Amino acid sequence: MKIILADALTIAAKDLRNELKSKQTSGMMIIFSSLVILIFSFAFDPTNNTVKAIIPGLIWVITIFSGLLGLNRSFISEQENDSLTGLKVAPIDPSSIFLGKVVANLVLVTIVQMLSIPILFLLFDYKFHGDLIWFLLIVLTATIGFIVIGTFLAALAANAKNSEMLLPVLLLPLLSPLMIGAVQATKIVLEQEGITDAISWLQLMAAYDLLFFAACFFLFEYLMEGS
Amino acid sequence: MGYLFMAYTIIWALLAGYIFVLGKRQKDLKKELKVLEDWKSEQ
Amino acid sequence: MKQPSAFVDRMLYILLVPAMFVSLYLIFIWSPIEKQMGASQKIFYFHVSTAWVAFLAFFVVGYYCVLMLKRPTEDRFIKAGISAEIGVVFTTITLLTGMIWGKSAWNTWWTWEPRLVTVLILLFIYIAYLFVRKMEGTWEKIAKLSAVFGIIGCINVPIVFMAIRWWNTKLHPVVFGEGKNQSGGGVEPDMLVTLLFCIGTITLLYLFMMRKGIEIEKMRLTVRKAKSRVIEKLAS
Amino acid sequence: MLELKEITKIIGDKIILRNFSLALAPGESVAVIGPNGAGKSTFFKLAAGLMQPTSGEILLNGEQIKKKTHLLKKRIGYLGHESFLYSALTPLENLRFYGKLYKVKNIEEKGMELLKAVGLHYFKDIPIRSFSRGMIQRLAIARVLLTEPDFLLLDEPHTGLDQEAVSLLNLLIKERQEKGIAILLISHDFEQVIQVCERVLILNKGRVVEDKSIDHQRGLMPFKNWYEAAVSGK
Repeated sequence: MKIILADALTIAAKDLRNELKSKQTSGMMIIFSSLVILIFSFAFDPTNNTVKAIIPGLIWVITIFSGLLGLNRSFISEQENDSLTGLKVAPIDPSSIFLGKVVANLVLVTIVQMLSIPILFLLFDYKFHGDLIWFLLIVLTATIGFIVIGTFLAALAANAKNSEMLLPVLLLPLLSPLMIGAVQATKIVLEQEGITDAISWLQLMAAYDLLFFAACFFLFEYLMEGS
Repeated sequence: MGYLFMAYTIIWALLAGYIFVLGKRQKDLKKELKVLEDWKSEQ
Repeated sequence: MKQPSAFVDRMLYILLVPAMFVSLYLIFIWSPIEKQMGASQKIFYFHVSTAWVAFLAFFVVGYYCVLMLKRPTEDRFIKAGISAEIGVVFTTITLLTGMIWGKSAWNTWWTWEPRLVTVLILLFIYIAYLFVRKMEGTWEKIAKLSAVFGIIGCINVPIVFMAIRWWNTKLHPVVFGEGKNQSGGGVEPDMLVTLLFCIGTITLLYLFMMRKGIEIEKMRLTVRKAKSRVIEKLAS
Repeated sequence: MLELKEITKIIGDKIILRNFSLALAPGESVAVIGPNGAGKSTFFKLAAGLMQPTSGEILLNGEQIKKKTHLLKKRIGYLGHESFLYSALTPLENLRFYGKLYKVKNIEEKGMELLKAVGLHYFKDIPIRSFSRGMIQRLAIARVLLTEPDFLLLDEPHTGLDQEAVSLLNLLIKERQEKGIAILLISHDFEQVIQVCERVLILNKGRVVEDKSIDHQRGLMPFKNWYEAAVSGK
């Protein structure tokens, strides 16, 4: 287990170093999420007070759409020089590839969120009154679930030629319970309603995270096997 | 009453649709078999 | 080898046709008309039956996916695929009849009723599964990938149901009673008999379609193999 | 000792390998040649653990290679058609990454040594995106050698290399072989086959049609003629 973790960190570090050099994916993701916010502010008038109600939903729409960009890249980029095969023949457990990719994607998406959510609040002139710790906890829990299942399906979709199109089709139906939980919990925290309701949503999301993490962790080796 | 009629029409239409798809597959199969037989007779 | 399977097919057919007529008789003539909703309530028999088969078909897909991970065979691959196709047909029927039911009972085409929404998401998962099967590549690879996706999808369905039910009760606490299946307060015994009979009939229909679909799919496989052999022979 | 016992591999409806058997002793160097589609690359992928055989077993030092035997894979160095390298990273970073995955000790030292050996140490801090095909191939070779495998599987290592690099590669292979490392080589370049290898297998349509040691005295032409005869099945 320790070895799997160490290998995973090696792979994640490699991905992040790659990203740090090119800044392609993260740059695109940030620009894209800003553009989505811009389009939304045209679509829903930010000066209108009722628009505040859709802020929790917007947070997750932005996360998912910009996250999809990064997820698509994470395995496609391994196809250059066929380096994924290099990882497959290396003496490592296939699960560590999965774990490493999850860590790398999580870092990437979290960075994008740290920029895009403040931008969203700023442009919609939204004053944050909720409990910051709970808010961050909810965002992190839901993002972990999104990245776990997203990374897994990105690895699956990378086998297809039209993987950029395939990934959302596979991912979004599976994400639906998580997103219901994420949006509801975010809404409760932002509107300062009872925190106990948010906790029950948080529990649901945590259960989802654990369940899918376990399933993906064990099924990943089947994705890595050649035919 | 109209809704009832609508619902059952849709049910039968969709079931018929799937059976039609199956039938089309069978037809395609027949064509393929014919091609194969033609090849065989040419040999 | 061939004899028993033909026998099963014939038996299914012999059972299915009368069962279908009997269930239609039960639905339209024998069973009582519900007082509040009138005749439209009769949608419910086939709606529930098809919904049941939609979930059953998905369970079958999941079952064959697990088997396929253990050892991929063409037989299991085909069975999972046909079951998913029939599942798409039945989820679509369930959704449309559900919508018509909603229109007649609550005067709205769509309600965020947990069962109905679960069926909708089930439909999307089915379609995504069929997309995975349509990928290019060798048969073994697709078998493995689709099996993995099928299993993940299977795990997802109960969670979807739970999440939506939870969401629903929190948003607008219990507007439509316990939901449509229980029809508020208990089903009349006559209605229950009709419902159970319909469920049986539709399950038979599912089995019959499965067998036919599998048979055709296997024939296609055989023909395709024969064709590639002939092509190879002609080329060399 | 790398042993393949009665391997059969079926992909789709096609039988790629039929009843393929081979034993590779330490210090041996064997070339696998044959026409396109004979199953050479598939055989390598099986040996590298990228695929599982449909039937038969692969033994490495007496232990069977299966899904869960990652540590056995450490003994095998696989050089494929592609370089498996990351083009945004520098040569040294690439080596460092793979070295970590293979748990190589003193990566830095060994990495530099190998870069020198393949003649890339001047470029050690340049992302390999700008490298030519030959330079990448050299780095790929360094990557394989870094992990100090007992068995080298080289899938057409000479493609894209100029004359100088070819002789450098042959020298490196010879060196490793003298240390007792077994070498398997797929190549279409018979000249290199004769130079590097002692034994040659001819694969055709998934079967071994010839298996003999190379007579270095006889030169290229007789070898070619022999190959033609073996493949056409006379």
